[in-house]
Amino acid sequence: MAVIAFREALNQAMREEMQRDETVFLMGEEVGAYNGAYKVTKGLLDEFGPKRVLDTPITELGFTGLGVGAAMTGLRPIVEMMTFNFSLLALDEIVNCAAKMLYMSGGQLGVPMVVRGPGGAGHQLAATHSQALESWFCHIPGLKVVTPSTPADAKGLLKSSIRDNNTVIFIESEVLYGLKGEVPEGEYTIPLGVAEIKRPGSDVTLVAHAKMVHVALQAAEELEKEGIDAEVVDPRTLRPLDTETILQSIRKTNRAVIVEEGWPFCGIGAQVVDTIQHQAFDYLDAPILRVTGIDVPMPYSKPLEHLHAPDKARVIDAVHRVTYKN
Amino acid sequence: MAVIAFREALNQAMREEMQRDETVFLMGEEVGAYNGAYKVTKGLLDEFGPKRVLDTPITELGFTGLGVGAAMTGLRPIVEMMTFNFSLLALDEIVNCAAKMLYMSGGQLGVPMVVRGPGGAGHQLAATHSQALESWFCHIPGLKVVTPSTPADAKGLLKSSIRDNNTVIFIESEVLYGLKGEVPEGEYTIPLGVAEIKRPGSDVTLVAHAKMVHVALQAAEELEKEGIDAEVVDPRTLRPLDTETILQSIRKTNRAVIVEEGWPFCGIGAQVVDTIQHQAFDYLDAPILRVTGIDVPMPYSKPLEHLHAPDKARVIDAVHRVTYKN
Amino acid sequence: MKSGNSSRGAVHVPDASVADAQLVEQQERARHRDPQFLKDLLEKMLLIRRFEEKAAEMYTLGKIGGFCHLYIGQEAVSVGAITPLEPQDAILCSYRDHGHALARGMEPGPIMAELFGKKTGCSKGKGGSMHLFDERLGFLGGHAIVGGHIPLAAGVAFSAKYLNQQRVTLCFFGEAAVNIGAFHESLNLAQLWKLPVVYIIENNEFGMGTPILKTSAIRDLSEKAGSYDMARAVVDGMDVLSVYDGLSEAIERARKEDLPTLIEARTYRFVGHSMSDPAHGAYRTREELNEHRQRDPIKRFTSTLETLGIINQEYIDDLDSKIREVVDQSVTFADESPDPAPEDMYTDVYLP
Amino acid sequence: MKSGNSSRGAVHVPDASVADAQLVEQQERARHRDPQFLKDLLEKMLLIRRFEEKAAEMYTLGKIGGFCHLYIGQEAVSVGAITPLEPQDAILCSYRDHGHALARGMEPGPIMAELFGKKTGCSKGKGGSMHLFDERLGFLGGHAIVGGHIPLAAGVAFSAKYLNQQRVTLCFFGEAAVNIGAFHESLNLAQLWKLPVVYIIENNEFGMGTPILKTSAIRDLSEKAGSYDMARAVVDGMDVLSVYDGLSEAIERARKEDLPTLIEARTYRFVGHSMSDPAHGAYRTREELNEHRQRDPIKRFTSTLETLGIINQEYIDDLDSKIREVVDQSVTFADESPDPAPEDMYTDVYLP
Ligand SMILES: Cc1ncc(C[n+]2csc(CCOP(=O)(O)OP(=O)(O)O)c2C)c(N)n1
Ligand SMILES: Cc1ncc(C[n+]2csc(CCOP(=O)(O)OP(=O)(O)O)c2C)c(N)n1
Ligand SMILES: [Mg+2]
Ligand SMILES: [Mg+2]
Repeated sequence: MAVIAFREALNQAMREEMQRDETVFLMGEEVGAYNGAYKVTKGLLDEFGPKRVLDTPITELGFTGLGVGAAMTGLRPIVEMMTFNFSLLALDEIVNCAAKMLYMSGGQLGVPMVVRGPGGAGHQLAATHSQALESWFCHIPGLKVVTPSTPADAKGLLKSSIRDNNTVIFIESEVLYGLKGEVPEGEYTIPLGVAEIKRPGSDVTLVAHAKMVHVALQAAEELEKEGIDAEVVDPRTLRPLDTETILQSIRKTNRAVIVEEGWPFCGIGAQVVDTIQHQAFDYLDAPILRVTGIDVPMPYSKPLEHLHAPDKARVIDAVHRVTYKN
Repeated sequence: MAVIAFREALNQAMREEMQRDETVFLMGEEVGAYNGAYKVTKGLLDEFGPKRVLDTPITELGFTGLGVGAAMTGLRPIVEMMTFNFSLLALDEIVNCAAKMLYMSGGQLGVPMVVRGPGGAGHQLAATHSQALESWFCHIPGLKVVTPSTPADAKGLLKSSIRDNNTVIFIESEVLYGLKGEVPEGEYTIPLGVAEIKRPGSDVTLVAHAKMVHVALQAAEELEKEGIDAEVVDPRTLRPLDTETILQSIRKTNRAVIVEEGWPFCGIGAQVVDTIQHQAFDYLDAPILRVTGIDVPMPYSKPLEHLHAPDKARVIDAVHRVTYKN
Repeated sequence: MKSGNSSRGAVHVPDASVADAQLVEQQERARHRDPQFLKDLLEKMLLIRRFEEKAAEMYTLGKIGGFCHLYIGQEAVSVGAITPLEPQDAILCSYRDHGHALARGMEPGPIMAELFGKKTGCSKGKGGSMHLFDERLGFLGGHAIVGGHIPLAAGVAFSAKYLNQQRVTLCFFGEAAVNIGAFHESLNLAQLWKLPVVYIIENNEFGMGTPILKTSAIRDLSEKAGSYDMARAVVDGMDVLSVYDGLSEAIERARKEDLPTLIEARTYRFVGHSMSDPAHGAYRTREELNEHRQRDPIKRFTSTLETLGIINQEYIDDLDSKIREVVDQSVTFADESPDPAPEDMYTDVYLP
Repeated sequence: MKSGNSSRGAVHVPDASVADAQLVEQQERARHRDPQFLKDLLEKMLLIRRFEEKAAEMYTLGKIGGFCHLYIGQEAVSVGAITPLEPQDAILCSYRDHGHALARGMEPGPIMAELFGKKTGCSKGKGGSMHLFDERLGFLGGHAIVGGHIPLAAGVAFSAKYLNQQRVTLCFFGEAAVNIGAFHESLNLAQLWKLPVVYIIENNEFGMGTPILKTSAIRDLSEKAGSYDMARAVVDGMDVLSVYDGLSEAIERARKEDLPTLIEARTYRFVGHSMSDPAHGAYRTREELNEHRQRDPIKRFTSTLETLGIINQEYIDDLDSKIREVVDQSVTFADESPDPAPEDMYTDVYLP
């Protein structure tokens, strides 16, 4: 298997799907001549030309809506949000048009579109540029939400998302773009809605997505030294959520800690907790704990930014509490 | 106490606060000459004139942002969303500006603004016009979220919201506008963040807000006949949430059903469940169940629309399950 | 009405002389055209009028729910604009969409059934009055969020160009929608990327209860095309032939040159904003309304065709009863159709 | 540069003769003005230049994080625009805000401290480079979402009128921001409601790596004011006096008549979009950049003042070392300042 960066895996996925299917095209700010603000779309303009790789004006609402219209009529747009923070301007087109068109038209008009780009905090980008908005998109029927944590997942899931006949919100972690990992050679896809056990364990279940998977894995390593064997479940797709894989893990470990980068109140972790306590109530030996971003806007200051995000120590502390080790 | 309609209670609250404070002004689509799409702002233009009651063009993003700027510089805007569905267009101004300005400015610039209007389903308004979006707003630090269920609460809470120094998202249920109820004579306010027990009970706790409070109360009446004594807790404010009142109830009843009109996945109910299982785990005799809107866009068809919303029967069924009565 | 200069200032109310002039103008336009073509235009407009009158009736009977926005008074716009289209062309419009659907040739039955929320409706009873769809006819909605479909139309035009389909897209919206950001972003994109789309502002002078003077800093809306270097035109929305001619030009520009056009159609709504809004009172007087009724696009076109000897009273009566018959049948069809089944709630959320 | 006609077509690259002409033009403008006034303009521009050079240095040393957008090349715009303001006036701008903050008279120390994320920063270290604030000076940010502050500025102007404060609001944004919906919605509102706000497009020809030709269907951006019947002007953003004169007029219109203006300032960015973007390579050549450097607003103004005998080399050297001193002190201040305490994370989320 080749070892490539997360960024490159995404690039390969788009390249392969654009080669495979003429109707796939890419648009967004700086995706073409500039090769992408984060270089994820590098070389695509050169290979596919300006007809299929379009630099847009700064009009998130407009070009996302344009993507919806194109998707209603035979194309498969990949719409890049330079960062998902800017998708706040496009939500009407995503929520009222993309997610509902099939339903409102009585099944006549689907919207096979991928909206992708980086989400979450980067390096001191401050309040407006550090938001993890996946929990919002998860709330909306008609959307699918994908949040990969490794280069291999990124490639396989993005290819599936592009082929999916529905609107897929594909959120990448800016800080993972440089992450290297093994990626299978050649053509492959990973089905949406299927979680992966990133680390098997028997004492406690850690549910984490995107960059938090790595925080959970670090914590699991530490915990191993104290003899606590943590299982790390990465849903990979948040909507539809692979509840069965999560529940199986709980039935085995009887304890869970949910880790997410975003704000706690009404975050995806609360939904995971609800699902678990509802469907595995009798298996729980302790309350499910959540480790989340702090419930305040993201500060610019580097030390404060670091305190804002969940880290190994906070995960370990939560595990100690659910295992009554403190 | 006078018996007045929900609509009239809101109107009184705005009228009294505008009389009390020169810096309060109202803007939105049709709020002036037309007296409001739902007549909530009736007579305010006549009493306060065009300087303080402004009909806006259809520019949710623009006039909400204008409200934020005004609130940063000495005014207290009441911004009416003709329906909260249209607030999807204004979210960047609400989430990136209103909710974060105080933080980003290091405490220099607060945004004392109320964004209010009807939310939730009406009478066959279909997918784009029937959304209950409170769970989204609840996710955002910097915002407060209020969802009154009675005329008295509507008046007291709106007055407090207008006086609050932060941005308050005040969501009214369109179908409650005609609801009549007793409202205290004269000047009074209800503090934000304080729940109310709408019906005391000992066997099971029903947590419901806005119009769902009435569904819960109907269910409680039915249940009484079978000897099940349900307590109905109305948080009234969803953010900040009065967790203590909810927990006290759980410690007493050991069972809970959370009712909400919105979609289930990542809904406010999931957060309430998380809070309860985390802080009252040992008091729970059964998994907490949720009764929510169906996880699909709202259909136009009347029979389907009725099936979509939580009703008495579904609440009763859930209570039977948490009390093991079936 | 054609030049915008005179149009700044107070809301335009035509006096009788103007009305006469418009009549003459229309006769000039009608002369030397195929009589059958002219009769078809009249028939389509009348069908819309009668359908909407029936819809109003059904709404008051409680058979139609939700918001129901009627098109009475504006028939000449959709008929004049949509008639020049080819079968492969596409249409998007606002919630005030019954007229456009009928003008495109959608059957009255499935439309009425949709208003009734029935399973046989053109959107299976899931969309309702504001969300009519017929993909086979390129009728891509019926959109209820003001301005929300303006970017979609650019996207539909983008597909057409990308897939080389010679397909033109028409996008209709009201004059109050031009103030919203989506309009600005979309028109810039349409011109920048040379998309075959025609944007039609149906200026009926009010957005709900608000007159255009209170919502737009300029009165001559087609001037906004200047911000995008886009071709523009103003047509008399009460004259089906003025609309037809203006659109034919714009449609050709789109089809031949892949260039967009912004068209303002000056029209007027003879009914309330929706069924829950009275025709006059809050924001316009009965007198104002009645003066505008003199411009009734159907009355005017009827008398033009009579004057030209193309039709006579007998023809009109036959046509009208034939159309009433068709509309009644649509009600029967809707009445006799079943509601969606409970399980239909869960379909059409995701495609496999 | 003042008339927009010539400006459609290819990206404007000035040749030497043009540069000379501009020099002469500026000398004409400078003649008969108070020498001290002219010297102050120069000092402010030079302060911004040196501050930004130092910020670049500190960023590469890792003392500044996040996105850091420098203002080098555009100094004449903020200095020329902000100098005519009164103390009660307000300013909002984009993330490229260091120059505007300094032009408004904010202390370099607290600004540098903010870039360092220190507690003594003008936003307590919570805002960072993109979110500078000083409420006392009417400096209302520093906004990082493109176009997001355009409606805010209308609101600030609304307050001023509502509270009768004789306060004018300036709102700065880049040429790529004119395409976004917030621009369209806000300018219509500002004209419709007659708000005392001046909108200034800083046209530096690129939005990140994208030239204006690829993002706006028209090149002469001030033409967009036509859609709102708004007063407009084009100023030479490389000539501090051209900006000063254009703004003085617009500010007076706002203060005396409560009327908005849209101004396009033609300028150029001599550095990368942000510290993570090279000055040339991807989207412009070194040659193109160097040609534009001939228009350096500080070089030009310096030689104008020299030619007019208002300053000499010695004065320039003294001024420069004085300013470098001030900038160094700002670094010392920032360096020696404490980080915010952990508990500061939780403050300023809600007001009591
Ligand atoms: C974004 C948004 N804001 C508000 C509304 C409520 N609304 C529906 S129609 C309408 C008036 C639109 O007027 P116009 O665009 O002139 O079209 P007309 O109804 O006259 O055909 C308003 C405010 C909406 N549907 N969408
Ligand atoms: C809504 C939004 N979309 C995208 C971005 C990312 N972004 C930041 S600056 C910028 C370019 C803006 O160019 P311009 O308006 O010309 O201002 P300049 O940077 O040239 O001063 C972009 C695309 C953003 N901050 N906000
Ligand atoms: Mg209208
Ligand atoms: Mg620029």
